[in-house]
Amino acid sequence: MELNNKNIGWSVTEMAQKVAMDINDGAYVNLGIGMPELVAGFIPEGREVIYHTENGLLGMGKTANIGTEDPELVNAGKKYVTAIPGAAYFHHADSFAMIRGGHIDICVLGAYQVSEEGDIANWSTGNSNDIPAVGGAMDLVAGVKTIFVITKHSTKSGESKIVKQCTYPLTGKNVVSRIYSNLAIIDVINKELVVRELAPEVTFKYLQQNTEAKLSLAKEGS
Amino acid sequence: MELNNKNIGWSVTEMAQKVAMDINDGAYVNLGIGMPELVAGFIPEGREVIYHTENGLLGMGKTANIGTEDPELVNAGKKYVTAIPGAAYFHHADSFAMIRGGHIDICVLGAYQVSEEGDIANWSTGNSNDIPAVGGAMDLVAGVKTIFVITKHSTKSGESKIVKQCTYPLTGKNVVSRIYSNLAIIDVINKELVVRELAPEVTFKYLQQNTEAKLSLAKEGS
Amino acid sequence: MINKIYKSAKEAVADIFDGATVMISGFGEAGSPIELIHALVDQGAKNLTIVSNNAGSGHVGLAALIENKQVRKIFCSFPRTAISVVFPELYRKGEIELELVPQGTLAERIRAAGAGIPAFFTQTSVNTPLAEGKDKRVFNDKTYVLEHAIEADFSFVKCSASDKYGNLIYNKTARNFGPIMCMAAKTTIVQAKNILDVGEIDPECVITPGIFVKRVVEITNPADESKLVEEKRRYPWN
Amino acid sequence: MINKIYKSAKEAVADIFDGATVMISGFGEAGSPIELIHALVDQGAKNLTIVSNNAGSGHVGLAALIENKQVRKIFCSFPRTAISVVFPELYRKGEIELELVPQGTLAERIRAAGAGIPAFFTQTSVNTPLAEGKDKRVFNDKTYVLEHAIEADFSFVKCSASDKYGNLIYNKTARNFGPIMCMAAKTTIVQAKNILDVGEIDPECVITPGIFVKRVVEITNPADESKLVEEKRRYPWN
Repeated sequence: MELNNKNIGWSVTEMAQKVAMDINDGAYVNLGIGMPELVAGFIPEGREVIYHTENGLLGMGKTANIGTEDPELVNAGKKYVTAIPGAAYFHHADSFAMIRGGHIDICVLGAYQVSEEGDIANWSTGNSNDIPAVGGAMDLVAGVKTIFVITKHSTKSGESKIVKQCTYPLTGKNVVSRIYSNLAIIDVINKELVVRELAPEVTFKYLQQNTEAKLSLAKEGS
Repeated sequence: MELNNKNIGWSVTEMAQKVAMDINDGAYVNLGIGMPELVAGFIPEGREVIYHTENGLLGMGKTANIGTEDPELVNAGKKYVTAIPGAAYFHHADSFAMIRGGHIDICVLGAYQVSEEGDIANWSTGNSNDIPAVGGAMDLVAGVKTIFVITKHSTKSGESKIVKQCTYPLTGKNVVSRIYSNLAIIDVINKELVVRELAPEVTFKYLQQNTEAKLSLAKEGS
Repeated sequence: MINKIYKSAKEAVADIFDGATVMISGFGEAGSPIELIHALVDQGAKNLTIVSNNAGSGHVGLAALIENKQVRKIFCSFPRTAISVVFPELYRKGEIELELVPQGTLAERIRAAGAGIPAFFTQTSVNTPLAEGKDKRVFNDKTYVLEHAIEADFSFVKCSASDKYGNLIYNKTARNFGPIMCMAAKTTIVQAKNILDVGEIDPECVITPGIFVKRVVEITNPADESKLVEEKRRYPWN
Repeated sequence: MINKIYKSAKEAVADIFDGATVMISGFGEAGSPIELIHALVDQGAKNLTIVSNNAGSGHVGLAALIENKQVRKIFCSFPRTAISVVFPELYRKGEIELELVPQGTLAERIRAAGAGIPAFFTQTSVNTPLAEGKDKRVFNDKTYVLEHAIEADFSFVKCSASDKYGNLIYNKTARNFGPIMCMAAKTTIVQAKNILDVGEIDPECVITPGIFVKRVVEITNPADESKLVEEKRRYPWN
């Protein structure tokens, strides 16, 4: 499989913008640690989105300014954050009732791998020397209504992260709705990967060459 | 079975006093509707007891004075009550977590029947014309650490309420610790009924004659 | 932008469909959303399944809904009260179905639905007629019965105040089934005595976070059910 | 008369026995009862089973307890953090056992213990290695896994204020596992930044009702874990 041409495709910022465009007004959203956190910066004006952080806050605001950090007000990544007016605090069982009970509309997550059928692996590389750690990842993919994955299309060593079958241990099966990579936006529809949008200068052929899983192009107007 | 001699035995007030004597300082207590409610009036001085009412209040106070009733502050019997300083309100799932999770120390209940093995029937007469209603009775007997029953020894028509086997539908099996009747205080110990205290002028023989279940006398000093 | 405030109870209940499951908060009259129930009487949806701790008093509120023949089945822990006349009559005639559920099991089954738990084990009701026919399992030498989540299409909940996000606070023991019923329905409809500005409710004291609430109606002076019952009022108003 | 206030952390943890299961609140340092943990290091109970979302940072708090070889096993959702060095080292050597539990399942298993529910079904972890060997059951065409309650002998919880009844309030996201861990242990030991007079906490805003709390210690100025880690401090103090 050839390496990505690093000069084409979307930047991480553009990827986050693409995700943000697909978050509807009034949505309750949980953003995973890392790249997903960028999404909050790009919600189009006129839309109000409420952020849930699984450690017990609905109505998470921006990152805390330097000098105003409160070690007892953090997000799931343990970063110092703020709370918006109209926020609510709650304990972990209530917080995961929101997740498991299907009350969160959208969760944006990173991934090691996503499969053709919408399986996701994002908690363990299966490397026996790594300390196992799962956090809330399995709860989120099992419970949240819509799972968006934001990820580089390939690993640093050039391997496709969008695969026929995940080789890493699964976080969840048939759970991903849409993948935002630097090369394309891809929907998982009936266990098939349908390309919804190609990044500038990325052809479908190029995308397929750089993707282990089988892709198809969305039909016009679909 | 002969009718009780109505002139001997404890009054309802004395029965409530007997129960109150056995409630330890610091206990969390749930009192059933009716006769059990009287118990709160007789807690010996120097003891502090916290009352739980399953409709969402820990730290229930006395009945509300006339003119100060709040229709949104009621007990499980839907009577207007008050809350003590240091009270807490909570929802029904949390309230029954206290019950089911074994956090309430003592529950005092009325009963239609109690069996030799500590089974209790107090929710249904089994009469097919009655509207079935169970409320929190089954949760209480299943979850509270110690179940005290306060009841007249016999029904109005003279039938023993302390029976070999309950004929009414059960509320719970092997759950009653102690029975306070107008004639005696009876412990349920290893599925046997052991008389702990006889009311004045009540002999063991008289008690047994008026009791369907088999009784034994507590050994001296036990 | 988010604004869950509806202008009227009528508007808030307009889309309740025949055959819907509707949870109704309250323990007796405390926390009973009587204006929402009356709006549902006016709206007329039939064949409803109701989940409520009691079965209504007199001829108003839930009793009026039942009397108006809109209720096919009720999940209830205590349908028998001194002033409950409507339910007993229909029940004896076989015109309304009852699933009697111990109060704590009822609460937990509602919470389970809201928390994405399809079923759980409890000791409550084991060895009683209410456990007959249900799956049992032994854990640590004790027998438990499997109880299933009760989901709803709509919940009617009464609270003391809400903001436009649907963050709720309650008043005293009127809280009872409100918070868990908010969690368990696809569409939760709330009647609040007061609508507060965003930020007026302390985030530490929010009882129901807005995520569980879809619609809020301000009912500043809700009817006093026990007074209506005492006055022998009927809904629709006689 | 009821008074749950203990004079010192030392006194409050004195009876923790070898082999006990101890829950420790906190999400990272937020809500971590560091003074109680250090008192347990001093006390020296061995062979403990710990239930905690994380596995400690640097060489203080939970990491110090682990480093002191007092912990046999840990239930944890996320033991891997950048500044976690003690747990990884012992884990790789096989000197500490880990039961990895998804965070929401961990929370619900703790709540279940407190609520008298021995087991419940959840979709979380189905089709993953963490569901292997566990009972499964299908409800409405979806597969769920059976998860069991996690009970504890003791819980250590940090909160912002308590009264002598043990009614607790928390601060922001330091609430996290505190309320459910209070429910799940036979003996819950709390460190509160402030002891308030009875009646000072609004009954509508109590987060943990006192029934779930046995002992409270006032720790007015709890240590700042992240600062200690940054300063490379060790407990017992180096």
